[in-house]
Amino acid sequence: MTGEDPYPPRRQVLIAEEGFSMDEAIEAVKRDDAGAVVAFIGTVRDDGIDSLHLETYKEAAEEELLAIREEALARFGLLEAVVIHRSGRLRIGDEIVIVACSAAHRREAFDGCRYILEELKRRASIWKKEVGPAGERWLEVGGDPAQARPGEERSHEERDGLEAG
Amino acid sequence: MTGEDPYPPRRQVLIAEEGFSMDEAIEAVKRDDAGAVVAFIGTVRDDGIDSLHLETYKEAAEEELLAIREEALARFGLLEAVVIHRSGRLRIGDEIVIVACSAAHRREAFDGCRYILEELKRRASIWKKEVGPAGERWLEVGGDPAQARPGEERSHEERDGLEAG
Amino acid sequence: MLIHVRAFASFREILGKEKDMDVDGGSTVGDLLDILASSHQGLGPAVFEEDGRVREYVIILRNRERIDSLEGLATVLEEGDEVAILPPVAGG
Amino acid sequence: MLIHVRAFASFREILGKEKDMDVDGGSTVGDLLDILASSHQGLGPAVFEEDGRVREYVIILRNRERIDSLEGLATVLEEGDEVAILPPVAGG
Repeated sequence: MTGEDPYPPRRQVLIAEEGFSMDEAIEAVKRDDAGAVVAFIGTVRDDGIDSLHLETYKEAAEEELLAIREEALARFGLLEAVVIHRSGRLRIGDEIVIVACSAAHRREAFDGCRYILEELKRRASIWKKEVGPAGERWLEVGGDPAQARPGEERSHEERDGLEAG
Repeated sequence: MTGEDPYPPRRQVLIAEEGFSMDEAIEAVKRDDAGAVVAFIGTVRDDGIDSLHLETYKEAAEEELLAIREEALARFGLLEAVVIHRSGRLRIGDEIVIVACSAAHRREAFDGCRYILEELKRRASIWKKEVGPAGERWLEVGGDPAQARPGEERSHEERDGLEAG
Repeated sequence: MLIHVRAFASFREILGKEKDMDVDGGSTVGDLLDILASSHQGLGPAVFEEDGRVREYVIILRNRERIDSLEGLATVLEEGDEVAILPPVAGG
Repeated sequence: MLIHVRAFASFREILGKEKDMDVDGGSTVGDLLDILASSHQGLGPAVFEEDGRVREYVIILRNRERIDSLEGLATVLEEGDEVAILPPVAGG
């Protein structure tokens, strides 16, 4: 198989300061040899908060997302994958993240999308702070409960439940 | 919990004669109490075919899709779900189907989306005919191999592989 | 009595998209399918197993209800009924 | 020698976003963290277990590489290094 790559590299991972287009992310992974696209979109859920502040270590997060993307391509035979994650201040309903994956068949697309999402949550340098009527609170999965404000400590299970998505 | 339903019913399932907007389908399932949206998009894969003809028994298919949707809502706790399936003649890369689901968390959204897709393939009155250089061929999963043209018989596994998505 | 017959996909190519069939009063779904099979080559083997049962992935609807949930091939037809003959589906 | 320190999220609120620290030649990552902890209340318990190890979900990077894959807290710093202190992540 020689000849030009019909799919030149695109922007594959991005920490975005502004809102992004879901359609563009999905279009970016479509290919003629793909029969399936799976997209996950995480949004800010109304948990009695006013806003969600996303802080990122942009360079490190993009580096990690690129590595996760490569792993998913190799492991699940994905044809394309795009990850866009917001930073900055978001309101209820705003999009936090999109993970869009294409594959020949549905199973790879579902499994690859899920893998990227789980690894992103675990490994990418991204932090969330809930801002609500009662004040501010960092969401730190697996973090030190002592970091939570008094009276706001929750078990890991409960804290996991707090994550959007 | 009384008061008006803040989410009035929308068009939830549709057999569409024309192309559809992925963005609109995704926007239609977003809700303030949802943190996760999963969308599956099936597209016509280039398998050496020229086009794919989709025939539907529209009334029966929409009825079945509505039933599948209700099952998924109840079983996976989905908050919203939209299914749009094309009929008519499609070319390589065209969208065949979108299944968009929202839920509080990612797991329900992934599982519910997958459930709807699998049941749709199994139960909805939709048929695909590949049109290629060698002629035409109905894709009938689990169907009678004798129905395939001579020299075109394939195992169920291989035939499953032919499905877009 | 008149029965409206609809067929889809490969069955449509054998039978035509829809037609009204005039059958005797008291006819069953099985009677109707036999009449159709005798006049349309290829329909019989496509719809029936060798033992006469409807093939696993073939669906027969009377008034948009599966005959499996009625009395199967023995379901008695009434004037104006619609019978739809569906080959194995493959959507998505 | 000057070491550039970056902190994020809850650690940034304790330490400030970034700063240059002047430490002795030959200092290790552990030495730097001890200096920071002694001058910023709350940092020590947030970064370290009681036995002095770095907490499981806390990540320390030297020049964007995890110290786990270097020599941990014993990793020796060089003039101009960047050390980043990351609390448990929670993206997605």
